[in-house]
Amino acid sequence: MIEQPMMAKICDIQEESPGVKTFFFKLNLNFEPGQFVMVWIPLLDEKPFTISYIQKDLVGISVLKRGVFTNAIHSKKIGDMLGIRGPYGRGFSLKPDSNSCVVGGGIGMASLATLVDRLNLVVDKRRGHVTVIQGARTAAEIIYQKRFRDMKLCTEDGTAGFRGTTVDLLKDLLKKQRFQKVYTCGPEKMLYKVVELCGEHGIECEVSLERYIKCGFGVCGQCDCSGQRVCIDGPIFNIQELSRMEDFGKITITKTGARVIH
Amino acid sequence: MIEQPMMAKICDIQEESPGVKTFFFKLNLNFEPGQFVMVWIPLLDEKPFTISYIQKDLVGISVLKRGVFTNAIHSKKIGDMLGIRGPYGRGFSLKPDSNSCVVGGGIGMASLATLVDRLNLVVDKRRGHVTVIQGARTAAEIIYQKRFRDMKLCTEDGTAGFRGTTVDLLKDLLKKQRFQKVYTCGPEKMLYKVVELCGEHGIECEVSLERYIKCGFGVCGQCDCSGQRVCIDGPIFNIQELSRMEDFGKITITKTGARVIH
Amino acid sequence: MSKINLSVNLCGIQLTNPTILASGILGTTKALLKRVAENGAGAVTIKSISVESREGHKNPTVITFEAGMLNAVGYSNPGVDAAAREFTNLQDVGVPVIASVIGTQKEDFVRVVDGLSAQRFSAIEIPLSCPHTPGFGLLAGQGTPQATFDITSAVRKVTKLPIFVKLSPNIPEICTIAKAAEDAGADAITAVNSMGPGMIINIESQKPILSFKAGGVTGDALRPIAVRCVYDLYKAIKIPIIGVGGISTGRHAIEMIMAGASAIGIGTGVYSRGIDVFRKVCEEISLWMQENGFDSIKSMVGAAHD
Amino acid sequence: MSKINLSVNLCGIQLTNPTILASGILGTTKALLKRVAENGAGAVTIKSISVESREGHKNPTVITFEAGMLNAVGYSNPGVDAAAREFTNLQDVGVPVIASVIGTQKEDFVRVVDGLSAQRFSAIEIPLSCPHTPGFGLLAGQGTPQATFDITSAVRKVTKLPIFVKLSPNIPEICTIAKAAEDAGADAITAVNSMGPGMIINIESQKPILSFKAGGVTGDALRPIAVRCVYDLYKAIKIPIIGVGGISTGRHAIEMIMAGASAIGIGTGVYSRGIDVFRKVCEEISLWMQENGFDSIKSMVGAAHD
Ligand SMILES: Cc1cc2nc3c(=O)[nH]c(=O)nc-3n(C[C@H](O)[C@H](O)[C@H](O)COP(=O)(O)OP(=O)(O)OC[C@H]3O[C@@H](n4cnc5c(N)ncnc54)[C@H](O)[C@@H]3O)c2cc1C
Ligand SMILES: Cc1cc2nc3c(=O)[nH]c(=O)nc-3n(C[C@H](O)[C@H](O)[C@H](O)COP(=O)(O)OP(=O)(O)OC[C@H]3O[C@@H](n4cnc5c(N)ncnc54)[C@H](O)[C@@H]3O)c2cc1C
Ligand SMILES: Cc1cc2nc3c(=O)[nH]c(=O)nc-3n(C[C@H](O)[C@H](O)[C@H](O)COP(=O)(O)O)c2cc1C
Ligand SMILES: Cc1cc2nc3c(=O)[nH]c(=O)nc-3n(C[C@H](O)[C@H](O)[C@H](O)COP(=O)(O)O)c2cc1C
Ligand code: FES
Ligand code: FES
Repeated sequence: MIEQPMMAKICDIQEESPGVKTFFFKLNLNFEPGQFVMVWIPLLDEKPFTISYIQKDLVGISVLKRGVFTNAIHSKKIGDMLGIRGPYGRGFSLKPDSNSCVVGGGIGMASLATLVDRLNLVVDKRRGHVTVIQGARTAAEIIYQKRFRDMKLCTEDGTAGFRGTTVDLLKDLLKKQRFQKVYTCGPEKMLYKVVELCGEHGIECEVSLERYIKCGFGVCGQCDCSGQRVCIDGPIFNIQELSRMEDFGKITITKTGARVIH
Repeated sequence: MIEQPMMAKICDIQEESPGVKTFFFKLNLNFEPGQFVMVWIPLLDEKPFTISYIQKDLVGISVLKRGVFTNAIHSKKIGDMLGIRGPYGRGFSLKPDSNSCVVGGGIGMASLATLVDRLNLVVDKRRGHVTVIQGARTAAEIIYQKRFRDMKLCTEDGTAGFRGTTVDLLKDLLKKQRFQKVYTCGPEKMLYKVVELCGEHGIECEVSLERYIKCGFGVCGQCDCSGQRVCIDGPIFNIQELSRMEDFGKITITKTGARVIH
Repeated sequence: MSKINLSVNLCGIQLTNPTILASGILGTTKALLKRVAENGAGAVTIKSISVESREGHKNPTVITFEAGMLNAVGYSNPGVDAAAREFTNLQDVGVPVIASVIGTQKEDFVRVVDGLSAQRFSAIEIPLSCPHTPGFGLLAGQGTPQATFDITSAVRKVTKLPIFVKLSPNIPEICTIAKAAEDAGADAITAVNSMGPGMIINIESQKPILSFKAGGVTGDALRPIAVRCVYDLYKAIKIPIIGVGGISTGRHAIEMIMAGASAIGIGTGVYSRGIDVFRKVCEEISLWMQENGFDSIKSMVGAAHD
Repeated sequence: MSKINLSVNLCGIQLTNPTILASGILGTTKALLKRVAENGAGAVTIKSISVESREGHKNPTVITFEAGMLNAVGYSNPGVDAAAREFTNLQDVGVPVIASVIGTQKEDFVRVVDGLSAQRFSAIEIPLSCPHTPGFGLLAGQGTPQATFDITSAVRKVTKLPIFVKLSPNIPEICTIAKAAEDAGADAITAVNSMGPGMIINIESQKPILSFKAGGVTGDALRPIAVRCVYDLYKAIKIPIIGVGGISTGRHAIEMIMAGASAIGIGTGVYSRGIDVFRKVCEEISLWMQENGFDSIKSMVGAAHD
């Protein structure tokens, strides 16, 4: 494989929330839920994003407006081009014969969206069920409102669904039902708590981590988390792996390579 | 494919005549009769030779002692190594359902040896027959004495077989029998006459040409014969192709690129 | 084939397409030049010619590796007199023929240009950049701005044909040298010659494979370096650039053109894609231009610059 | 694995095998160094450290092409103070750790060496040869004999550790520069850094892909050039050479060793064969040595020379 971006034309744009837009491309990507692609704007920068939609030859990325780069993406129109390379990394490993819970916080939900689609496709209805928890600060930030069958919402301000965090909601659910597996993506503090909770309950858990990505294919060492390269050894790690990764939930590494507290 | 010599150990040496030795190697070559390999002696030179024996994983090259390089090969002992790259070129196209005549002059016989082996294997005995003509200056120069079923000899001095040239002998044979195809290799003057004769008789003919070989894979242009690269377009050419090659039988190109009369 | 117009005007020479056979590949005889023209080349370059005939290095002279080719042919050629006899009636070739002229000193270049002047060459290319032939190119110090200026000036005095000065990718100051050539009256820069030299050792025999031990690296390995040279040259000089190095597909050719090349040379591509690489590359360029809305080669030249 | 002894003594540093992680690949954290050591490397080099922290170039910083890799990372690093905190208790890594030290002037090199002096590094490598970072290496004129002598001498005064001077394959006078380093007290030469720079243009967007536009070429494309550099250096200098450039198999490693390298560095091979490239290369070296009757790495060093 040659690790170079291919230019893809934006063929549709969908607003998911005031801060999040999904950009669609006609592209054939051999993408597994949990993987990511590098999105390039020539002369500007290149950053990692998940594929959040796969429909036949149509793929979409859902982008939260945050800084220079995501603002630049948001300013793109239908017909504009973006460079895409990948997919990269190790995806989720599905456990289709059981109840699972997918827990997304904020834009982390984008990384879980194709996983939910896939699970709903492969889970044997008699043996398992997929529950989705989406957490946001406030109702306006909820995305994919009508996309999934069983999605429970929670907001910090209570403007939609459960008032509280995804972790609170998951704790609540666990009182009533049992999950064999939890998949989660979101702020690392949240991930840490979800993992803790799953550990206490003896539930399998897979987490999608974020670190600063440069190469995306395992050579630059920029995305290190305790000796694991998030870009190629991850971004999906399971609970056993995370237990050996001291930095998880605590330390991240910046663009310069400096360690900073999470 | 990577065009680099692989070192092969000489596992046997066989004397074919006072001037010709065959060197055997354990090598797996995907070799077609008519093709050639480049033989390398490190720090000395690299020159083209035909594979003259193929027996399971054993291949042999028969080398006539002529100049610096072939003398150096002749001084090699069992256990010594030679570099081999190839095979190169386009081989003979077999016509197995008919009578054919294989005409070899001098060491040209080496280029035809695996062809005769192959023809004897594939020719339907009820429909065709393989006649071999080997010409040499004198009896001592005859090689592969006992190798082929029906081999007719001719020598310039009459010390073995017919007295005269291969062309004379072929002419003679043609009075008595019909060949559908003639394959030939030897001095170019002889090849030219064989082609002429075949033309007159309307016989298909394939010829193995020699030109100075450098790369062996079609880039250096050293082996040109009227716009055909002997190394890759040949070394086997048929009578139609030869009719469009003005240099055939007349002009050859030296190591420097100069045209000289054949 | 589509109806895209691939024609190029290079220093007044009209080419039907931008692909040129690079010097040293197949350019030994007029018959081979003709064959290459029939396979789609827009122009062809002969193998470099010196005053006297040269046997070149012993074999192996050309080998390949995972990323390209390694060669040290050593400028084998029959000398100017024989070359003048070989390359007569060049109109038979069907496309413009470029003479490649080498020498150990500037007087040699002049003598070869003189000796070939009766033949219908369309341009004179002077490679000052071979990395593996003692007495010539880099090994003779021809890759300095001063030597480049001197040799180019000397050739300029004896010919009215366009002069292409061919440079090495090795030299960090490639733009300075190109400017020296431009100042001396060169009409175009050919960028680049083979890189290095490099060496490949056969480990079983513990010996370098090439008889000259080291040789120039060409093909895929060279392409990014060649593209960067052309990109830098495009900013530094005003005369056109012939981009050479690792081109074997239409995409490669377009990349080189966007870097700043007005035409492109192909050498190693003859190995990797066959003698009809010229036709293939042209078809690929046409198709891409059609799909991407370009209608002339000229409109793509230098497009990668801000 | 066979019982062939792959150990190497490099300037007094004992390595269990000759493979070394090259600088700039995975050497950002101690945890990654340890992981590489567990994957079979005989020694590891950290990513180059400067006085102040650096963000480096924007993305894309690393891409690949048919023949290797192109990178312009731009020396991102957290600066010497953070590095000194990161690389404590280096004995945990399990193999010798080489510090890579950069600077825009010789005083910077000294400050970084000083700043790291409390940590248990086994050697100091100074790359004077990066082709794509303004202020450093070739772009700061550090690739001249004089600059090499000056910087090496300055570092020599402040450390007793072995000093490895890392050179560029671009510079025709590589041997002169290596001699300058040797004269200034260098203990080994690391040959080579990435080559070029090269450039790759995306033709649909008509733009160079790397944010810095040009970047260093590494991997297969570089190997023959690196082998030739090492071959030439082996004749020119007396101190040992660490051969780096395009090594991803045991055969490549042996080729480099026969050219004259006492140990070999691996960078791009981590991409092409995975993080366990070190173990794979060692196994391949062992097997080949066994089949070909060699019993020590030392006996192969320089074997390709007459
Ligand atoms: C594997 C992975 C998948 C991701 N998927 C998505 C997604 O589907 N949708 C989405 O909106 N965002 C996603 N992100 C986050 C996204 O990459 C950042 O939001 C984006 O890079 C911000 O760039 P900016 O210039 O707009 O903001 P900046 O102001 O530059 O950065 C804001 C924050 O984004 C992060 N960031 C910036 N650059 C990078 C980088 N090169 N690598 C990793 N993180 C970076 C940092 O945490 C930084 O603090 C993903 C990140 C990773 C690692
Ligand atoms: C396709 C092909 C297959 C051949 N097969 C055989 C074979 O099976 N057995 C055999 O004994 N010989 C074969 N030859 C000829 C063999 O290559 C020469 O005999 C050998 O190169 C002579 O080298 P030398 O140094 O001993 O003699 P030199 O004195 O150097 O040359 C003697 C003659 O050999 C020819 N020759 C030399 N070098 C080359 C070269 N690089 N390429 C082509 N011809 C050359 C020239 O005609 C020269 O005049 C073949 C040649 C070709 C082109
Ligand atoms: C076998 C071979 C022979 C060459 N001989 C010459 C030569 O005689 N004169 C010259 O100017 N360049 C010579 N070159 C260099 C090519 O013209 C060209 O500049 C180089 O190969 C880069 O292009 P490529 O990557 O398309 O091969 C030679 C290259 C090869 C591979
Ligand atoms: C992504 C990348 C980053 C690099 N960063 C550095 C660096 O910081 N310091 C340095 O001395 N060399 C650096 N190099 C050069 C390598 O250490 C090595 O010399 C070069 O890659 C050639 O080896 P290879 O072909 O095995 O990759 C880098 C190379 C790559 C590919
Ligand atoms: S981003 Fe380069 S190693 Fe992960
Ligand atoms: S020997 Fe080079 S083209 Fe035939």
